[in-house]
Amino acid sequence: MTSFEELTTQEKPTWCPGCGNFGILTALKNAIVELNLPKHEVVIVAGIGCSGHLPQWINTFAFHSLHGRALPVAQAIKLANHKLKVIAVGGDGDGYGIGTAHFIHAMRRNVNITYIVHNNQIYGLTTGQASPTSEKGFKSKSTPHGLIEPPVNPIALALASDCSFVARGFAGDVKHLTHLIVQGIQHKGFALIDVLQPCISFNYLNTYEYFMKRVYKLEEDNSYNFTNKRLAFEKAFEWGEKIPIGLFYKEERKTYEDELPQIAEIPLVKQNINEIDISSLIEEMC
Amino acid sequence: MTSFEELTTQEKPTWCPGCGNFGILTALKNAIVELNLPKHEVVIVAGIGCSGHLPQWINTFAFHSLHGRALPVAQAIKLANHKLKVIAVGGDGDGYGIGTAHFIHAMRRNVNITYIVHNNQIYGLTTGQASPTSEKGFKSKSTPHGLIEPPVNPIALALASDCSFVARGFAGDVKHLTHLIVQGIQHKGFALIDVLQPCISFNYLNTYEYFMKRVYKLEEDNSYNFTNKRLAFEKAFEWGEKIPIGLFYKEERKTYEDELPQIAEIPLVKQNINEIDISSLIEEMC
Amino acid sequence: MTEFSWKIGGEAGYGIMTTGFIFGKSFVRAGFFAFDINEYPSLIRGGHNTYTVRVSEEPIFSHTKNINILVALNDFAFEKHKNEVKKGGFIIYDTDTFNINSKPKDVNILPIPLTTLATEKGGQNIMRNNVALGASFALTNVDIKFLYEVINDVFKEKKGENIASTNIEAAKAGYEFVQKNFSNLKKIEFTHNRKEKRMYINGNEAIALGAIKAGCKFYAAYPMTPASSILHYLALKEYDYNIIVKQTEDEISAIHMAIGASFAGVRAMTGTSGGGFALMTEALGLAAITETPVVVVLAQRPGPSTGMPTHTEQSDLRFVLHASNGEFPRVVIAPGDVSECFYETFNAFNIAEKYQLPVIILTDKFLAESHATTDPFFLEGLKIDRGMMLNKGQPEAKDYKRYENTITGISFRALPSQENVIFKAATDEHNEYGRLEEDPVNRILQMDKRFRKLKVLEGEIVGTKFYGVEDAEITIIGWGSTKGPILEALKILAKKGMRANYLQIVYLMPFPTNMVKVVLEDAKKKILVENNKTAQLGGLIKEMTGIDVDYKILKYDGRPFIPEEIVAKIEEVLTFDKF
Amino acid sequence: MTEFSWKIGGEAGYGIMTTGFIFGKSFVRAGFFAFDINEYPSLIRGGHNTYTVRVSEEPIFSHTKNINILVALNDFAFEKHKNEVKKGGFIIYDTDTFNINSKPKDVNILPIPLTTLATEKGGQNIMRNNVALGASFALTNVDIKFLYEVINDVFKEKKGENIASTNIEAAKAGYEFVQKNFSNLKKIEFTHNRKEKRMYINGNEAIALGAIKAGCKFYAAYPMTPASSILHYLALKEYDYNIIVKQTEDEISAIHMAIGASFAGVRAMTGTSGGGFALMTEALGLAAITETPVVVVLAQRPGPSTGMPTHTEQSDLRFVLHASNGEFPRVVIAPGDVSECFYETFNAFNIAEKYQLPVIILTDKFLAESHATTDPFFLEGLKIDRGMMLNKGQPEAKDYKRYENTITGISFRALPSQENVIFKAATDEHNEYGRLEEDPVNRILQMDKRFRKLKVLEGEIVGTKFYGVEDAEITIIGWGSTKGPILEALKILAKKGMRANYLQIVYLMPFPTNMVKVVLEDAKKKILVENNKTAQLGGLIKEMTGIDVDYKILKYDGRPFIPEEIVAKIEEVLTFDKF
Ligand SMILES: Cc1ncc(C[n+]2csc(CCOP(=O)(O)OP(=O)(O)O)c2C)c(N)n1
Ligand SMILES: Cc1ncc(C[n+]2csc(CCOP(=O)(O)OP(=O)(O)O)c2C)c(N)n1
Ligand code: SF4
Ligand code: SF4
Ligand SMILES: [Mg+2]
Ligand SMILES: [Mg+2]
Repeated sequence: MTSFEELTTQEKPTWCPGCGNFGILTALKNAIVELNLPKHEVVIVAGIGCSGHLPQWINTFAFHSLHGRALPVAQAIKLANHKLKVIAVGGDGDGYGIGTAHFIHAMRRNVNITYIVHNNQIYGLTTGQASPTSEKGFKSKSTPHGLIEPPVNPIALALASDCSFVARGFAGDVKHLTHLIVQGIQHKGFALIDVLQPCISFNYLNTYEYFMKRVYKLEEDNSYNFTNKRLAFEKAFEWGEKIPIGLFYKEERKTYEDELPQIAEIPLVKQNINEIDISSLIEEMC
Repeated sequence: MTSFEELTTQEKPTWCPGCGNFGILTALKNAIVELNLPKHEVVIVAGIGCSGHLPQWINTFAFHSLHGRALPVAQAIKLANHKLKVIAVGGDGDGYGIGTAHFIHAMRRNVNITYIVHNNQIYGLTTGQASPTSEKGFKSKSTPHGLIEPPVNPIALALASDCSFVARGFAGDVKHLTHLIVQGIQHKGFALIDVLQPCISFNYLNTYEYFMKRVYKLEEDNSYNFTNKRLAFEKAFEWGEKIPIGLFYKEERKTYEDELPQIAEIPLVKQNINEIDISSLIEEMC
Repeated sequence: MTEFSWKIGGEAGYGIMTTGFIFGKSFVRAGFFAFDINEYPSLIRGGHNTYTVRVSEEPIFSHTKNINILVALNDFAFEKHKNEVKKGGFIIYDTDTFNINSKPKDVNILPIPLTTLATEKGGQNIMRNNVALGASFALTNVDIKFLYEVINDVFKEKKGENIASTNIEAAKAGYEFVQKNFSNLKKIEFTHNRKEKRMYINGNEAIALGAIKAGCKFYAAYPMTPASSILHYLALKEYDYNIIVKQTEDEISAIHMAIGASFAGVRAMTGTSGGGFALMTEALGLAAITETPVVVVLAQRPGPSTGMPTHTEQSDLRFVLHASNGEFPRVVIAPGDVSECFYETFNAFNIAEKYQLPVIILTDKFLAESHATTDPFFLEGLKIDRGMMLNKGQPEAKDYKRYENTITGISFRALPSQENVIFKAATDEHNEYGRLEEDPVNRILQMDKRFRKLKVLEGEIVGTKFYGVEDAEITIIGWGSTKGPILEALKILAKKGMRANYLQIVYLMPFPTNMVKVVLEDAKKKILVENNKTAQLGGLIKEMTGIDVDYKILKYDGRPFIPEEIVAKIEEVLTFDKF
Repeated sequence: MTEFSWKIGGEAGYGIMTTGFIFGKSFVRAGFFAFDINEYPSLIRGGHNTYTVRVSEEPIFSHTKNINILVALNDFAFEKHKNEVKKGGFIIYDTDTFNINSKPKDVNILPIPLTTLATEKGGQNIMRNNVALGASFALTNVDIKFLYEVINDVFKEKKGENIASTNIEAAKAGYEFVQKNFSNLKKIEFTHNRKEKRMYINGNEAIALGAIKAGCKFYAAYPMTPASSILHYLALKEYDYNIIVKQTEDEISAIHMAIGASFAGVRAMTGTSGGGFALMTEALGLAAITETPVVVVLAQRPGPSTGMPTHTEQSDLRFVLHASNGEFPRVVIAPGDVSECFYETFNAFNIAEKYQLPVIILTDKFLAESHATTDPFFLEGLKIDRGMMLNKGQPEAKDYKRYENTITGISFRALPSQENVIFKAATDEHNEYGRLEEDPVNRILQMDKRFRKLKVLEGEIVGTKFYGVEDAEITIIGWGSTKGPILEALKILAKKGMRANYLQIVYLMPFPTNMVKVVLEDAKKKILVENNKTAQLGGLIKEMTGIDVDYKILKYDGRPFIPEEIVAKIEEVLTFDKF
C-alpha cells in the first residue's frame, strides 16, 4: 500500500506560505494513495514556474523540463514505457502560453496521461506578470495600465481539441480536487485538470475568497451532463458570479498507444535491442 | 481605382497546375479590387509552404516570414502602422501546426488583420506529409500506416479563442471566397478565413470532387445565425457528408489597437523620434 | 577616502530588494557613490536573500569583498555573514526574531528590536527593514534627511503618502534608537560631500532609457529573469513615451513582432535571457536575410538549460556569435557598465538601422540588476541616424531594388505605404528585388553584399577600451560586466605597486582584431578574466589573432568576480610564474 | 577504366528523381559503381530539375564535372546543359516536346519521340522517362536486364505489377529504338563486370539504417528538407522494427519527445535542418543538464533563414558547436560519406548513452540525398553499449545519486519503474541527487563533472581520418560531405603528378586537437576546403591549434564542390604561390 508519508519528501516546499500549490500537491499525493500507485511507477513531468517545482516535493520519479515543454516530454515517456503512470504539471503561462501548441496537439493525440495545470492567472516565478489566463484589465508588472486581451479559455480549447477528459478543480477544495485527479488518472486517455490556484504573492484579484464565493460543483447540478460537448462548451464560458468546477466533459476513445502495434505486446523500453537484424534492409538497398 | 491587372505580377505562379492556391490568389486579388485598396497600403505576410509563396504573385508589399510565424509579424506590422491593411496567409501546417500558439493568442488579442489559411490538409512544399488537419487514417509519407490522431478543428479553436470573425471558404468557389475575404478585411478585428484548398499533388483524398460534393453555404441555411457562438460550435464539428462553408461567427468588439492611447492620434511609424526628451526619466533616477 | 559596505540579509519576499536600493540611493542623494549587488534564489518567499551596498566618497565600479555593516534579519543571515564583517564593523540584528549565541571578535554588535520599533508606531512587520535603514544610517555621519527623502520617493509613488510617512517613522525610530543606545560607537565619517547630482541606476534601466532615447517605439518580450525588468520599466512608461510594449505568448513571437514592427518602419527591440534567446535564434536569420533592423537584449544567467536563473554568468558569448543557421552579419555589443548600457543601446538602434541587421546587446544578471552611480547621461551628442531610408523618388522609384547590390552592401530601405516601391521581404534567398532566386551567381552576390556591411561597419566603430598604464607588467583582458571588478582590481594592484592595464572588448562582432592584436602583441603578461568555464573570449582571441593569453581567471559558480579575488589570482599567477 | 556521367533534366514533378535513381541502381546491380546528385528548386512542379549519375568500373566518391549522356526532357534542359556534354558524348531529347535549333559540336544527337514511345503501348506521358532510361542503356554494353530488374523492384512495390511491366515496356521501347536507329554509334564499353553485391544508398537512408541497427526505438521529427526522408524511411519500417515514429507539431516538440523517450530508457533520435535545429537549441541544454542521451541529425542547407531549401551548404558548424545557452559537453560528428553515415550513427547512440549527453550528426543536402555505392555494411563489430545502466542494487540503491560526482564524470543511470532509485532529472542546477541547488561549490562540482565526460570520451575516439601520401606537397583539410569531391580531387592530382593528402575531420567536438596539430604542423601547404563562406572549420582549427591554413577554397553558392573545381583552385593557388 502506498502511503501519504512515503510520498512526502524530507525537503519542505518553498512555495509562499498559503500558496494554492500546497493544495494541489496534497490532492495529488492523496490521489496516488487512493489509487495505490507504486511510487516508482509514477513519473511527474514538470514545466518551469512555481508550479514546476512540485515534483521536488513528492517522492516519485520526476523530469523537470523546460518552460512550456512538459507535455512533449510526458507523452514520449508514456509511449516509451506505457506501464508508467505519467502526470504532467505546469503553470498557466507554461501550458496555455508558451506551451500552447503542445497543449492543443497533445489533446487530440490522446496519449494516456494526466495534465494538471496550476492556473493562478499570473506568472508567479518571474514575480508577477500577466498570464494568458489573467483577466482583461488586470494590472501587473508587465501590464501596469491593464491587460488588453481577454483570457484564453482552457476548457473551451480542450473541448475544441477533442480532449477526452476535461475538468476544472480548485486548490482550495482539496477533497474535490483529489477526486478529480483520481478520475483523471483512471481515465484512459489525455485528462486535463485545470486548477484554480490562488497566488497570494502576485494575484490580488483571484484570491481564495474570490473563488470561495464563486465556485460551484458541476456534479451537484443535476441538469448537467458531462457527455454533452455542446453543453460543456457553454459551461466553459461561465465565469463571473458563478464559476463551475468539476468534470466538464468525458468521452471514451482509443488512446494513441492503443493504435500502436509496435507496443501491443511489449513496452518499447523492454524490447531487446541487441543484435537487431537489418540484413533485409541492406538487401533492399542492393 | 485598383485594378486586377495592377495586382498581377509579371512572374507567373509556380504552383502545380490545378492547385487550389490559384483560386485563393484570385479571390484575394478580387477582394482587394472590390474594396479598392491602394496596393501600396496592403501588406501580405506569409509563412513557409506552397501557400507561403502567394505574396510573390500579387503586387503589394510583402513580408515572407518563417514557417509558422506569419501572425506575430503581421500583428506587429499592424500595430506599427495601423493605417495599413495587413493580411496574413499560410498553410495548415504553418498556422495550425508549428504556429498554433500564435494562432490561438492572436485571435484573443483581436488585432485588426485578416488571416487566410490555405488548408490543404497536407504538407505541400515538403512533398506530402500529414498535416494537423489531415483526416484520421490518412496515409502520407510520414504516416504510411495511417494517421492516428484526429485533426485539429480550426473553426472550433477560433470559437474557443474569442476570434471575432470566423469563416471557411473553398478554393473551388472563388466568388464565394472573394466575398468572404471582402467581409474579413472589412471586419474590425481579427478575421480567420480557413480555406479548403485541394492539393492535387499530394492529397488524393480531399480533392475538388470531394469538396464539390459536400460543401454547402451557411448563408443559404436560413436557420443559421452567425451571432450565436454555441450554434457555431456545433456547426464547427460538421464534417462528413456535408461540410459547411461561409461565415460561422462574427462579433463586434474592440480591436487591440482601439485600446492603445499611444496610437490614438498618430500611427507609431509617423511619430517623431528625433530629440526625445528623457530628462525627467534621468531625474527620477537621481 | 572614506568608504564602507553594508549588507542586509534575510528571507526572500520581505522587501530586502527595496530596502537595499533605498540605502544605496540615499547615499547617492547625499553626494556619494554607491554600487550594489543582490543575491537571491529562484523562489518567491523563503530562501536566503542578500543585498549589499558599497558606498564611497570616490567613484567606485563594483562591490568588494568584506563588509562594514551587516543587518541580519534572521538567524541564518547572522550565521552566514557574521565573519564577512571587518574588524571594527557593525552587526545590527533583530532581537525580536532571534538571539545570538556567539559573536565574532572585534565587531560591534547592535541588538535592536527592529520589529517592535517598526510596529510600535502602527507600522507593519515588514517595516522593520526601514528601522534597520535608520539604524544603519546612524552609524555614519551622513544627514538622515537623505534617507527620508528617498523612502518618501519610493513609497509615495507606489503606495501613497500615508504608507510613505509610516515608513519614514520606522526609519526614524531606528535612527534614534542607535543615537540613544549606541552613542559611544565610532561612526563612519565622511569628510566631504560634493553634492553633484548623479544617477543610481542598473543595467536594465539604463538599457530601457537608451532605447527610449533612441526612439524605440515597440518592445515585445516574454518575461525572463534577469531581463524582465526592461519589460516592466518600458511598460510603465509606455503611455508617456508612446511605446507599444507587448508581452507575448512566447519568445518566438516576441522577436517576430519586433521584426514586423521594424519592417513597418518603427524602431523595435526585444529582450530575454539565454533560454528565451534560444527560441529566437531562427528569427535572427530572418532579420538578417530580410535585412530588417532589430535590437535584441540578452541578459545572461548561468546555464545550461534553466540553470541558476537568478545568478550570473558570461557563458552565452559563442552562442550569440553563431546562433541561427547559415552565415550572416550581425553585431554583438557587450556593455561593461551602466553608462555603456545606455550609450551602446542608443548606438545599437543606429547601427541596426544603418546596416539593416540584427544587433545583440549582451549583458548579464550582475550588470542588469546592480545599481551603480553615474553622472546623468549626457544627451547632447546623441543623434538618431536611420540610415538609407528611401525618400520618395530617390532612387528612381520605378525600378526600386530593395536588395540592391551596392558597394557598401547597404541598400535603400523603403517602408510599406510608400508608393511605387512595392517590394518583397523574403526569407528565402532572393534577387535584388526581393524575389526568390536560387541561381548560384545571385547567391554569391547577395551573400557578399550582406557581409560587406560588416566590413563597412568595422571602420566606424571602436570596439575596445583601454584602461591603466601603458607600460604594464600585466594586461587584463575582459568583456562585459567584469569591467567593474577589474577596474577595482586595477586600483588595488596600483596600490600594491603593480603596473597593470586592462583591455575591455566592447564589440565582439565585428571583432576588433587589429586593436586587440596591437595591444596583446605588446603585452607582457596577458591575463584573461571571464565569468565562465570555457574561456570563450580567450578562444575568440585565439581564433581571430592567433594570440594565446598567458593565464585565464575563470569563474563559473554563478557569482560575479570580487576585485580582491582577481587580485589574489593575479598574485598567485605571478608567484607561480617566478618558479 | 571505363566511366561515364549521365544527366537527365526537365521540369520538376515529372518523376526525374525516381528515374535518376533507377539509372544509377541498375548499374550497381550490374556490378559497377554509381554516384548521383540531384538538383531541384523548392517547388513541387515546374522549375528545373536535374539528376546526374556517374557510373564507373572502379570505386568513385562523387560526381564529376562533365557529362557523357544528357537526356533533355525539355527545351530548357537542352539549352542549359548541352555544353556540359563531352566530346563524343550523347544527347537524347524528346522530339515530341521540342525541336532543337543548334547543336553542340562533336556530340551525338539522338532525337527520340520519347512520349510517343511511352504512350504507344498504353503507358502514360510520364513513362517517357523510362523510354529515356532504355535509350540511355542502349548506349552502353551493359545488359538491359539490370534496368528491367530495378524498374520492376521500384514500381512493383509502390504501384503494383501492372504498372511495373508497362514501365518496363517503355524502357524496352527506348532501348530498341536506339538499337535500331543509332546502331552505328560507338557505345560506352565496360570491360569487366565484377558482380559483387553492393548497396546504392544515400546519407539519409544510411543514417536511418544505422539508427535501426543501434536500437533506436523512437524517432520524432517535423518535416524539413533535406532531413525529411529519414522520417519517411523510418515511418515505413516502424512496424517491422517496432519503432515509434512520430511527426510532431513542431521541432520543439520533436526533440523534447526524443528526450522524454530516452529518459524513460529508450534510444531516441530526432532529425531536422538548420531552421528546425534553431528551435531545438534550448532543449539541447535540457538534455545536457539532465544528462539524458539524445541523438540529433542536422542535415544542412544554405541559410540564413529559409535560404535555399533544396540546396547544400556546410554553414551550421559553429552553430551546432555553440547552440544553446550556457556551457555543456556535446558531441558533434560529421560523417563524410554514406558508410560513415551508417557507422557513425550507430556510434552516436553508443556515445550518447555511455556519456549521457546530446550527440549531433551533421550532414548536408549533398550527403543526405546523393546515392553512393558501397559494400554492404559490415555488421559484425557493431555492439550495443548502453553505458552505466544501473542494475538493481548496484550501487547501494538506498542512497542512489543520479548525478554522482565520479572520476569519469559519468554516473549510474536508473530508469523510471526501477525500485528504490527514485530521482529527479532537473533542468535547474542540482546536487548529486538531482535536487535543485544553487550553492557555488556544488555548481562547480556539477559543471566539472559534466565536462569531465568529454575528456574521457576524447581518449576513446579517433576524430580524424587521413588519406593520401605521407610526404605531400599539399594537405587538404575538410569535414563532412566534401570528402567525396576531395577524394576524387586527390585522384586527379595524383594523375597530374602532384603529391597531395587529405585530413578529414570527423569529430568536430571533442575536437581532435592533437591529431590535427600533428598533421598540420608537418604539412607543407595547408589547403582548407569548405562549403561555406566564413571558413568555419578554418576558424576552429586556428582556435584549437593556433595554426593558420595557407589557402581557403570556399564555396557558398548552394552547390557542392566538383572535384575538378578543387583541383583547379589548387593549381591556381600553387601558380600564384610561385610568384
Ligand atoms: C523559454 C523561457 N522563457 C521564459 C522563462 C522564464 N519563466 C520562468 S517561469 C515563467 C512563467 C511562470 O508562470 P506560470 O507558467 O504561470 O507558472 P507559475 O510560476 O505561475 O506557477 C517564466 C516566463 C523560462 N524559464 N524559459
Ligand atoms: C522551422 C521549420 N521547420 C520545417 C520547415 C519545412 N517546411 C517548409 S513548408 C512546411 C510545411 C508545409 O505545409 P503547410 O504549412 O501546410 O503549407 P503548404 O505547403 O501545404 O501550403 C515545412 C514543414 C521549415 N521551413 N521551417
Ligand atoms: S509566487 Fe504565487 S504561485 Fe508562486 S509560490 Fe508564491 S503564492 Fe505560490
Ligand atoms: S504541392 Fe499541392 S499545394 Fe503545393 S502547389 Fe502543388 S498542388 Fe498546390
Ligand atoms: Mg501561473
Ligand atoms: Mg498544407
